[in-house]
This record gives sequence, structure tokens and C-alpha cells, in this order.
Amino acid sequence: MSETTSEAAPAQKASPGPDAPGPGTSRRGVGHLLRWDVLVTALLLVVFLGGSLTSPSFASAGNLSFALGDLGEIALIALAMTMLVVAAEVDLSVASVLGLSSALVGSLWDAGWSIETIIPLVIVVGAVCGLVNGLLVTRLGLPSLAVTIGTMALYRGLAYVVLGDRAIAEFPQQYASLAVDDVPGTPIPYPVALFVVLAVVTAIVLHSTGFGRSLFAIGSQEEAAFFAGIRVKRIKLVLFVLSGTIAAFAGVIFTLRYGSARADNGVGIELAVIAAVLIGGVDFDGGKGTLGGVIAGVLLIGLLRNLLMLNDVTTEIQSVVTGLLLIVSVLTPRLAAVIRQRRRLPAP
Amino acid sequence: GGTTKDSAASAPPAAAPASSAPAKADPNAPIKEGLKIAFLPKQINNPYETIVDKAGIEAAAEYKGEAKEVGPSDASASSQVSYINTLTQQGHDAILIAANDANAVCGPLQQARAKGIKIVAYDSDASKDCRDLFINQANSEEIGRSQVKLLADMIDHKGEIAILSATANATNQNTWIEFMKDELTKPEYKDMKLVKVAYGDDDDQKSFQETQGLLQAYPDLKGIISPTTVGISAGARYISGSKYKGKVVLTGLGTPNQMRQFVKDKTVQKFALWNPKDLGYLASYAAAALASGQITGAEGEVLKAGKLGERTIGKDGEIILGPPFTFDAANIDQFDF
Amino acid sequence: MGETGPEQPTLALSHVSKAFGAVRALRDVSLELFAGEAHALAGENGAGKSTLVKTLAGVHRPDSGQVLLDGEPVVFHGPADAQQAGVAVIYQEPTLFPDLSVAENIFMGRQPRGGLGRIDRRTMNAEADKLFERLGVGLDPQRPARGLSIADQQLVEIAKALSRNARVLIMDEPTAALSGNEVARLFNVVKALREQGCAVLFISHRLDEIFELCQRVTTLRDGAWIAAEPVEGLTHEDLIRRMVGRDLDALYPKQETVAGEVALKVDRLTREGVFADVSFEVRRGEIVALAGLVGAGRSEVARAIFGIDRFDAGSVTVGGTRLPAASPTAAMAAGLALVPEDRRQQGLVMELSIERNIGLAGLRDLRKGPLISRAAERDRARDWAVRLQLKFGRLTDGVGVLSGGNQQKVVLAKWLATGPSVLIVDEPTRGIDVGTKAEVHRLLSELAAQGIAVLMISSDLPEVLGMADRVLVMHEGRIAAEIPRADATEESVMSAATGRAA
Amino acid sequence: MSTVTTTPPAPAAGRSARNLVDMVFRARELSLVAALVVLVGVTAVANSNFLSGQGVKDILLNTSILALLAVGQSAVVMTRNIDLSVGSVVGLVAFTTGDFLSADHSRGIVSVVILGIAIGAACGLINGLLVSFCRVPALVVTLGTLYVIQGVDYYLAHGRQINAVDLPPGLLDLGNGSVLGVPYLPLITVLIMLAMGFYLRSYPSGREFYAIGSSPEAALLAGIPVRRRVLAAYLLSGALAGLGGVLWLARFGTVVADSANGWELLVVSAVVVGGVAITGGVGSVYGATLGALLLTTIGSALVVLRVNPFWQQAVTGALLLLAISVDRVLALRVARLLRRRNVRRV
Ligand SMILES: Nc1ncnc2c1ncn2[C@@H]1O[C@H](COP(=O)(O)OP(=O)(O)OP(=O)(O)O)[C@@H](O)[C@H]1O
Ligand SMILES: Nc1ncnc2c1ncn2[C@@H]1O[C@H](COP(=O)(O)OP(=O)(O)OP(=O)(O)O)[C@@H](O)[C@H]1O
Ligand SMILES: [Mg+2]
Ligand SMILES: [Mg+2]
Repeated sequence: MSETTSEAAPAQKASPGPDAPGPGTSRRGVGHLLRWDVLVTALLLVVFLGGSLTSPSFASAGNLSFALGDLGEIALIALAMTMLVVAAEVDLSVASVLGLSSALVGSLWDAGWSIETIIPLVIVVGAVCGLVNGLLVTRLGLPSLAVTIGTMALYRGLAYVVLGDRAIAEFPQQYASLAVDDVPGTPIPYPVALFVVLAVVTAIVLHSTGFGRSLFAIGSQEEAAFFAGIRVKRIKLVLFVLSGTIAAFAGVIFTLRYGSARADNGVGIELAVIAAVLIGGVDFDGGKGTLGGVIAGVLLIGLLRNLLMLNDVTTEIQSVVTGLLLIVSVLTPRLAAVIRQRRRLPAP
Repeated sequence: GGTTKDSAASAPPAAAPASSAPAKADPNAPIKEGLKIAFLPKQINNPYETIVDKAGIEAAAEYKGEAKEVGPSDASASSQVSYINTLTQQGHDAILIAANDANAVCGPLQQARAKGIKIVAYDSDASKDCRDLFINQANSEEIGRSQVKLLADMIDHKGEIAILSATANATNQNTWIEFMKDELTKPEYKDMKLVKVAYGDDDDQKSFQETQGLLQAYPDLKGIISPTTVGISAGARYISGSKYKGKVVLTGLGTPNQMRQFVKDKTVQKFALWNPKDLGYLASYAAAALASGQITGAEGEVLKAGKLGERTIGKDGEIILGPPFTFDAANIDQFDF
Repeated sequence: MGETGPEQPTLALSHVSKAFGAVRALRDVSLELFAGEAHALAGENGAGKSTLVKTLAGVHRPDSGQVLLDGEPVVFHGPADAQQAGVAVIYQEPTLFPDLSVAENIFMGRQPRGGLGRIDRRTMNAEADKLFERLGVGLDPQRPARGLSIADQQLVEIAKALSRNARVLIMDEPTAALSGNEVARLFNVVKALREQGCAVLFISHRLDEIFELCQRVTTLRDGAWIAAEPVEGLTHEDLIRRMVGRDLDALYPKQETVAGEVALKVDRLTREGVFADVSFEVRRGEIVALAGLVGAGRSEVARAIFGIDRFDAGSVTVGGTRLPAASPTAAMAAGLALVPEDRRQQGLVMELSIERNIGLAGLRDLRKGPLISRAAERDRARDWAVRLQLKFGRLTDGVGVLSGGNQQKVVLAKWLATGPSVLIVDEPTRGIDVGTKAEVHRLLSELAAQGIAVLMISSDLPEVLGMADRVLVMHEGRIAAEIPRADATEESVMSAATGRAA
Repeated sequence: MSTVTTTPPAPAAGRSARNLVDMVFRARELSLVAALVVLVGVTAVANSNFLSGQGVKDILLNTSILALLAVGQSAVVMTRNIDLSVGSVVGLVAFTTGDFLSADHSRGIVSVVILGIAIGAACGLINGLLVSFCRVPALVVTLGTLYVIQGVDYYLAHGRQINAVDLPPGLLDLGNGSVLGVPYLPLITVLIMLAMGFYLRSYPSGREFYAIGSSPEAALLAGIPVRRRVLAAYLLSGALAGLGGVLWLARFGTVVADSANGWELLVVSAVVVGGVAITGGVGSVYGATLGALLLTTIGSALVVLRVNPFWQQAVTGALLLLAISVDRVLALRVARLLRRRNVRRV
């Protein structure tokens, strides 16, 4: 913070900056280690070790399977959210889409439809929800934070319209177990396995395709991206549709996993998803972040919570820990930048 | 104390459906020492639940058990499920749960039972095949019907009435409301009309504003039933400070400490509740008795619940605390909870 | 004029060094600014001129050496300190508050006060009006700064600096986006200030301007101090040699080419309120210049052709295919490329690296299967960085740390790499040093010779005259004249641009 | 260099365009007022009770605290930041001050108000220091402090409840009493809003809030003390949230730990509906207050119009979207109109 430069500020946020060859590389090494997504992964390992030491049941297959299964929906939605946030947008309506999808599954099932018809239909509805968000953001140029606060109320409201105060249960066992059971021979529940597959796909898309590159460009300088011929609006629209679709799908899993369809399913998980994405080191101003960081972030939050719960740490303290983790997640790279700068200053 | 007419009516003790309780009860087994039991309320920070759980934890001290309260800060089923999983991993003897969603908690509860953990639902039931016992604060039907009677007497069986509930999905509320509606179909209530069920989400401020809305939207409203402690106190507070005081009758389920002021200033004449401390106490003993093998949860077995005496297990593994008690200006000062 | 010999310098730098990481932007540089003297700072792109300016302005603190105010060492902890000391700065890149009015931008922090210490808006607007009158521009003080063209923004910056009645006026390429007209006005005002005893530091890549305005010039090369000498007696060639370290070839290496078939045809293009009825053609191998005063609508035409803005009427045809309105993607597919005028907002993604920026306009070409090939991306970037003599540390460095001129080169590289058939360049050499300018000109010539059609928008009249086969002159949103190379002179172009000739 | 002088500027065209611009900016607030009038009108026709003394008083009381928070929030949002922790702060302050008072009835109202504001300001200070001096993204920091403050609040409360009987009547009177028929709460809010609005518009340091939000980079170069202003915005937001907490206690009397739980998004909606740009630099506290009023009125009107409770939330969401969309469409329309009329004066 010794510098008062304005131009340097964004530069510092960016990549490690120009370095001399030779001695510079070792400095770069330190800078690299101080990158938040690397730190998150390290923290994750610490939690894992700590968990195994303090609680005998932590590392058991049963517990891990629970803990991972519990993360399922949040992790899935976080994939789409990561792409949105990298493109400097956000979707706060995901939890409501999840609720609406759950309500639809319930009411249609109650009306005698088969699950095979319900699932695709619900996913289409989710896509439409995303489309509405996307159109409002791209066609009218409204800020996504504002739009999705609105649709958050709208979609949740529609869930209540669909299902009211009813709670639908008793879904067929084979589907329910698909949402709960482990892949044979592993402690990994099916939804988590699905997540792994999708995460790999998302990582490749985000980091190695033109589409992914475009997201980073849009996120850091939308106008320049548009001038470079990137279809900014279309891409954003796609992202919102994707987000809605995944949220609806997560709603189906949620419903089957808990065996209960209610209009208030998943209330408030949007903040958990965003917290996970941010802890994973994605910059809320767009243009920066890695999917690996996000995955580590999701796991970190989930396992840490699990560990705290196993050690009888109360909800209050869990809340404080989550909050501190968030703050540390942005403070660390910042401090790292300062340290890096300090080291560089006495250069000849 | 004493059994309710419901459980007394369906007495045949032997015919327990063996599905959930295969083991044989030994009524004379002593309560084991050092039992680990956990209370999982709908939500921590709900004062009512805190009273219940505290009493339950104190009861555990009587029988030398170890009890604790854990729970989420939001009243959602999914957060409760995480806690059930954790408690299962920790290896407790019994889990007591006030279910946020009767079905959503079912799977994990089944898994807990598979590990030999006894499950007691209290306050708000879980599906009956996922728990061993349900400690019902009062007979649901009785609560529903008596609330209507209470209100009807105060408004001469005439006029528009409304219900201010908790969340739209609250199972216990919805059961009571069903019985209220059924009661209202009886001929003696033909002049009473239920115009609206509003939801205050068990949030003080929301309930407060819902009451406002009700009174404005239905100028001819004569009475409100709020079968939730949060709702009735918020509603009473609004009415006591508005022009509707003395014109609209409010009743429901509330704690004496919350309502004392409004009974004294005549906003509210009568309301009902059971003793939440007794509920926690009874639930705690039920869990201990299950875990010690004194009972299995079969219909007709008798639970010895310390200072509360005995209760007989009714149909579907339900134990009823007792009839609700009606508070009014004459008796309210005798209670402190 | 105001030179009073050994008098103390108002503001000076003494043996200042400044490094950014491994880049040593300033090395032991000294500079003295005297009251009543206009001092020029010359140097290639990346020589360290802006860094020097920011050091004087309190934005950067020197690693070693001192800033001297009236002979006393001072430490500026931030821009506010420097302003307090009477230093007014026009930065290379305009830094306005887009949501505030133009007048508020000018007077931020120094608003005239009325009763109760409140801001007196009426006086503020009147003062702003007066300033603009002095500069001869017709900007409305009450309009928001958002939407001002780069040139107008620069003018607001100038008004802001002038309004401070500063003892030291520092101008980092204030004229880069201005046409002759505004420049002349600006110089009149600056000369008047100088005569009143203001010390002036002036930076420009247009050498003529240095010779017109300044008495003394300091030259930097690669962050090192080369010379400080009176302008009198210096020739262009001398100055260039100091800056570049060698002699230069022709600045306008125009190759004669034969115009081929029509590559870009613009027919009756109209965007209401901005430009109307614009028709022209550009043939393969031709360089057509679009000249005009600031705000004549040249950039707007370019934007509409490329599909950034939607046009209301007319058509654009590239190589026989008619372009849909408002689709840059379609325009690019048809072989169009646009080097925009505002490199920081439109040309570059500041946080991305040099190679990512160069690759951005051609993500499709970099694909190997569905994935991007990093090797292809790096090759493409390295190739063009070398061809344009880009001065950089690593290709993976963010473009944000490059000097202004080098940033401009990255924008050029990005678009040239797409291999366009029609190239639109909007102020292609804005902020580019003479050496590179010649390089860019040669490049444009070569491209034209290879059969590319080039539409060049430029406010630099010598550039227009030196490079164009044909000059289209815009005036108030319409094409006022079309002048073939042979007839194009300063006079003919300017008179058309000011609306005095048909 | 040719020195051609141009004709002097012809002001007419520019001025008329400006007037239009002016109108649009004022229209942001105007369109809110219009929406309110329509909403209240329709509702009042359907149910005359809505505009009765009691009805109006209820709406004003319901709006007060939200509007107060929106005033603080808009100062933060104007500097291109955000404060998500306000809801938690209200909860924390409402509970701690309630606890403070119920422990000893003789404690004065003034001391409680000061305590509440101090706690709020302390929370704001932490947010502000983190955001302005450590330069970390506001959204992340305040989401973090949201969790932390909530955790602390829950920890302190631990399931307890403060009841109206535990509180001195003086405080409850502050929440529900009135002077000359105007309840105290809206009075306090309006006074604070006017003071803030006046300050932000008419004082150089107030304008700097807008400048910072409009372009933080330019603000630094212009020598504006960016950090101090951002810190001030957070302090203000925190302090107002603290005051809001005390007023909450005064108004509702009964508090548990989770008062104003989840209000952060409600407050942000109010600010956004009120025309304060989430990207900073644009808007006014008047707009934000109107936004809060509109949101509250929608909520009340739906109940009074006897909209099915299951439809209420959906309708609220739809109206919210409608409000911001219409505002936006109008702005785009006028911008297009402006462009067409735009005759450049050179
Ligand atoms: N904030 C920064 N961080 C790292 N490097 C920087 C920074 N600012 C400038 N540089 C580097 O310092 C050198 C000098 O840059 P400067 O902007 O002063 O050049 P300049 O002489 O103004 O060039 P131009 O004529 O192109 O504007 C360049 O190599 C540039 O990349
Ligand atoms: N993004 C924008 N939004 C609104 N108005 C704009 C925008 N860009 C430019 N203008 C306005 O449009 C008019 C024409 O500007 P334009 O940039 O096309 O002129 P120009 O001839 O290219 O001049 P120069 O590029 O030298 O400034 C000017 O009045 C300018 O203020
Ligand atoms: Mg420069
Ligand atoms: Mg231009």
C-alpha cells in the first residue's frame, strides 16, 4: 500500500507483472504460492488432516459421502455461477429456480406424471427462467444484481403459486436412491460423480476454449471485448440460460435426495454458492478466477463445516468462521501483492 | 397429567405394528447412565424451542445422561439433515428432532436408526416410519377444534375470522388449520366465516405486518386465531397500539410471558398453550426410555416420565403431553415461561 | 521571453529513478521547469515521459532522487499534495467522472461556494463556459461527461488544468486527439499563461508542436536522460536522433499502388443525430483518409460500419456482401477490421496479457479442435510484436503496464493478425512516437500494396496528406468534400472541414 | 498549423438537450412517485381503509427503518461499493440494546440510542477499513461481515427473547408515539434523508461521493481523499443501521436474534429501485427512500387487495422487475430522442 498510484492498482491486481529473468523467477515462485486458489487447496488439505486427527469419524467413508452429498447442489450451481462471475455478472435467483423446479417436480408428480416426463420439462422451465434473466440483462442493459434480486422473488413466488403449502413426498425409490446412493465401490454419491464430470467439462470450457477466453475478456473489459467481435450479449444470455438450467437440475436432485418437494426448498443457498465462488478466488468484478479454486472453495466450506459440526462447534461459530474465511480470501492476495511489491521496490 | 381421551379410546396394548419396533420392551429395565442424547430443534434461536430443549437437557441431568442442543440457524430441512448426519457419525444413543419437513429428514433418520440410534420427534412430527416416537404437545385435533371454540365464544359465533399461521409449509400448523376448518363446518359456526389464512413465517416483523394487512383488507374482521407463539405476540402488539384494539378478538397459542402485557391491557382475553418445559422433559425421558429398552415405541406401552408421571403410547407411536391450558387475566400471573 | 537566466526553477526533478518491478522507467533523470518557460519532453514510446509526469504530479514516488519545489526538496504523498503546491496536470489518458457534469468535472474539489458553504452551481457553470470560450469549443458545461469523444474529453481535461491557475502546467500529450484547430487555440491559451509566469511542461509526438510552443527540450531514451537544450537552433533531425539514437527514413513512405475493385462500399449511411447520408467507396490497394474536425462524426461512421452502433438507414457492403446492422462478428467474418480510437476502453482488455489481447480478435483461428492452442497464440503474438517493434518484457505481462504508444501497437497487432481485407484505423498513430509512426505508416502502405483497402481516420493533417490516396472530409456529420491526393493540401482540407467549401 | 477560428458556440440546441437530460434525471424520482400514486390510487379505490389514518400511519411506520437503511446504503452504493452487512447489524443492535435496557430499566433512551449508533458505527468502521484501506472487494468483505456479525449476534442471544414488558415505556413510545399526529419514526427518517440529500448535492465533499463512484481512478488523480470518503460512507451506513436497530427495538418491542434477517437484499432492492446505479456515481437518497416506500407499499397493498398469499411474492417480484425495466426503457428512449435532436455546435 506504499504506492498511491491509480494506474498501478489494476496492474497489481493482474498477473505478477514483469520480472527479470534469473532472480526474478524465485520471486515469482513466492508470488505463485501466495495465489489464493493455491492457498485454498492447501487449506483444504489442512482441514482434511485436522479432521482426521480430531474426529475419528471424519475420514470415514460414510461421513465423507454425507458431506460430499450435502454439497451436491451448491457445487453444481457454483459451476455456472463461476462462469457468470468471471463475465462480471451474477445470478441471485438460482435458489429460487431450484425451489420452483422442486415445486414443479412435486406438483406434476402429484398430478400423476411420470418422472421421465417431469425431469426434462422442469429443466426446460429452468432454462426459461435463465432466459428471462438473460434477456432483461442483455436486452435492457439492466444490472444483473438488480434483475436477479427481482426474479429471486418472482421465481420463489411462482414456486408458492405452484405448490402452495403442500409438501409432496413419496417419490419412487429408484430415483430417490439415484440421488443418494454411492457409485458402487466408492464413497462418492451419484450427484457428486455427475458434478465431477461437469466440473471437468466446465474447467476445459473456461480455461481452454475461445468461449472461456471470451468470458475473461468480457469480465475485465466488456467494451473492448465487443470491439473484438465477441458476441457479448449472446454469450451472457447463454450463461444465464445455463445457470437457470443447472439450478433447475439441482432442484430435481434436491427434491429426490430429500424425497420432499416444497416451495421453500433451498431458500438462501444463493449466498452459500456465491460465498463458495468468492472463497475460491474468483474476482467479483469479473475477469479473474480459476475453476480449480472454486472447487477447492466449495470443498473447503463443506468439509470445514462438517468438521466443525463433528467437533460440536455451534452454528454461531460456524457462521463466524465462514465470514472470516471470506474476508481472508480477499485479504490474502492483497497482502501478497503488497509483499511482492515491497520485495521489488529496492530493485537497483 | 393423565392420558387423553384419544389414546384411552384406542387401547388394545398388544397389537403393536411390528414394522418399526422389532425388539421386545422390558418395562423394568433401569435407565442407563451416561446416555448421549441430542436435541435438534427446528431452529436455534427460537425462544420457544429454547425453553423446550433446555428443560429436556435438565431432565437428562436427572437420569444422569448427557444431553446437548445443536441445530441450524435457519428453519430449513436441508440444514437439519446435515445435523442428523453429524449426530449419526458421532454415535448418539438418541436424537430428538422437531422436524422442519416430515419427509426430507426421513432418509437420514432411517440411516441413524439403522445404526441403533433411537429417534424421538417432538413439537413437529417426522414421518411416522422414520421415528420411534412422537411427543405431541397436545392432541392435534383437540388443538384445532378448541381454538375455534375459544374464539367462537368470544365473538358470539358470528362474523369473519382469519388465521395467522407460521410458514406455509409448517406441518404442525397445517394439521391444526385443517382441523379448524373442519370444526367450522359444524352448524353452530354457520355464521362464522374464515376469510383468509395469512403467513407470518414465524418472523416477528412479518407477522406484525401481516396482521396490519388483514385488518385493513377485511374491515369486518371479528377475530384472528394465531396458533403460533411468534404470530400471536406480534399480532397482539399491533392491535394493542392501533384503533382495532377492543374491536378485534385475538387468540391462539402463546407463552404467558409474551402475552401477559396484552392480557393486562385487554388486547387479548384468552389464549392457550401447554407447558413447553413439560414437553422437553417428557421428550427427554422418552428418548432415555427408548435407549434403555424400557419401551420400544409400540402402542400401549407405558412411559415413566419422572415427575410427570406416566404416559401411554398411543396409535402410531404418539405420546400426548396433555390438553392445552387456557390462560386468561385471572390465572396468567401464576405462570412464568 | 520569460527566460531569466540562473533564476531558481519552480519545479524540478533531481537525479530521480523509478522502477516498476524489473522495468526501470526512469534512471537518474533531472529536469528543471522555470517560470515563464515552456519545456518539452521528448522520447520514444516507453521512454518514461508519463512516468516522469506522474512523479511530478505525486502519483508515483521516486525510488531515489528528489522533487524540488522552488529549490526545496518536497515529498508529494499523493496528487492532492502536488495540486496544493500549484501543479496542474493533464494526464495522457483522460480521467473524467462520466456521471458528473462537465463543469463539475472541471471544478471538482474547488467548486465556487455560495451561502452556507454550498456549491454555487450558477457561477460554476458560468466559469466553465468562460473557459470553453477561451479554448474556442462549444461544450455544454451542464452535460454529463459520459459520451464525450476522446477529443472532447481531452478538452475538458485542458479546461480543468487551465482553471487551476497553476504555477506549473504539465501536459502529457494533450494534443494527441485534437485537430489543428483546437491545437491552435490551446497554444494561444498556453502561451498567454506562460507569459503570465506559468511554468509549462509539454509532451507531444508531433515535433512541429514542440518547435512551435517550447523554448527548451529534454530528451529521454529508455528511461535515461539524454539531453536538455534550447529548442532554438535544433532541427527535427537533431531531435529525432536524440530520441531514437539514429536517423530515420521517410516519415510517410507512401507506395504508389493501383486501386483494384471496390472492397468497401458505404451507401447513404445515416445514424440520426450523429451523421447523415454518408456514401463512399474504398478500393483494394487504396488508402482513403477520413478527415474533419473533432466531433465531425468520423469515428461514429467507422463504428457504424463495423457494427458497433446500429445505423438507421443506408447500407454497408464489403467485398460484395451486404453487412447486417450492428454485428461486429458479421463484419469481421466479411473481412473487416477496426482499430478503435480509444485503446484503453475499446482496444484492449487491460487486465489480460499481451498475447491474450493479440489473440482476442482471432479466437477462431487459434483453435485446434475445440480447444485454443496456446502455442499458436504465442506464435501469433510474438510474430506481430516483433514486426511492430513492441517494447515489452514478456508476452504474458498485462498490457496495462505498457506505455501508451506500445499499447497502441498491441491494438494494431491484434487487428492486423486477423488478416483483414478492409482495415479501418481510427487515429492509428495517436500517441505513437515518430520512429514507430513511420513504421506504422510503412505497414499501412505495405498492406495497401498487398491489396488491402484501408480507411484511415486521422486528426493529424500531415499524416492525412502524406498517406492518403484520397481524402474524404467530414463536416457536421456529412461528407463535405472528396479530394484526390493531387489536390489535397492543408488549405483545401481545412476549408472543407470547417464548412467553408463544398 | 492553420489557425482557423470557428464560429462562437450557439447555445440553444445544447441547452434544450440539457433540459431534457435534466428532466430524465429528475424523472427517475418522478416515475417512482407516479408508480406510487398509481399503486396507492388503485388500492384505495379497492379498499378505502388503505388511505385511512391508520393505514397511512402503518405504511409510514413500516417504511421508516427500511428507508433509513436505504439512505445509508445509497451513500455506500454511490461510491461503487456495497454493504451487505446492514441486516445483521440491525439484528445485533436490536438485541444488544434490548438486553442492555432490560437489564436495568433506569437506563436512559439517549444512552441506548448512542450505544446502538456506536455499535453500528463500529461495524461500519470494520467494513470501511477493510474496503478502503485494504482495498478488498466490498461485496466479499461485507458478505463476510454479514456472517460474522450474525454469528456474534446469535452467540450473544443464544435463543433468548427480549419482550416489550422488559423495556422502558419511553423507548416503546419512541417507536409508536407521534407528535401532532406524525409518528416519530418517519419523522426521524425524513430528517436524516433531507440532511443527507442536501449534503450530498450541495457540498463539495458530498459531490466527492459521486465522483468516487463515477470513476475511482479519476478520483485518485483529482486528489480526492478516496479512502476517507469510502470509510465515511461505511461509517454512515453502519451508524444508520445501528440507529435502525434501536428503532426496530422501539417499534417492535419483542426481539430475538434474527431481526432484519435477510434484509440486506431488501435494502439493496430499495436502493436500486430508487434509481441509484449499482455501479456507483448516479442517484439520490430521495430516490432510495422512495424506493423503500414503494417496496413497502407494494407489500401492504397486495395484502389489502386480498391477493392470495401464495401469489404475493411472485407479484412483488414482477412489480420490482417492472419498475426497473420501465425506468430503463424510458431512459433509453430519451437517450435516443436526445441523440436525434443532438445538433453539434462547432
Ligand atoms: N504502473 C506500471 N507498472 C509497470 N510498468 C510500468 C508502469 N507504468 C509504466 N511502466 C513502464 O515504464 C516504462 C515507461 O512508461 P511511460 O508510460 O512513462 O512511457 P512514455 O514515455 O509516456 O511513453 P508513450 O509515449 O508511449 O506514452 C514503460 O516500459 C512502461 O511499460
Ligand atoms: N459513446 C458516445 N455516446 C454519446 N455520444 C458520443 C459517443 N461518442 C461520441 N459521441 C458524440 O458524437 C459526436 C461525434 O463524435 P466522433 O467521435 O464521431 O467525432 P470524430 O469526428 O471522430 O472526432 P474525434 O474522433 O476526433 O473526436 C460528438 O459530439 C461526440 O461527443
Ligand atoms: Mg506516455
Ligand atoms: Mg474520432
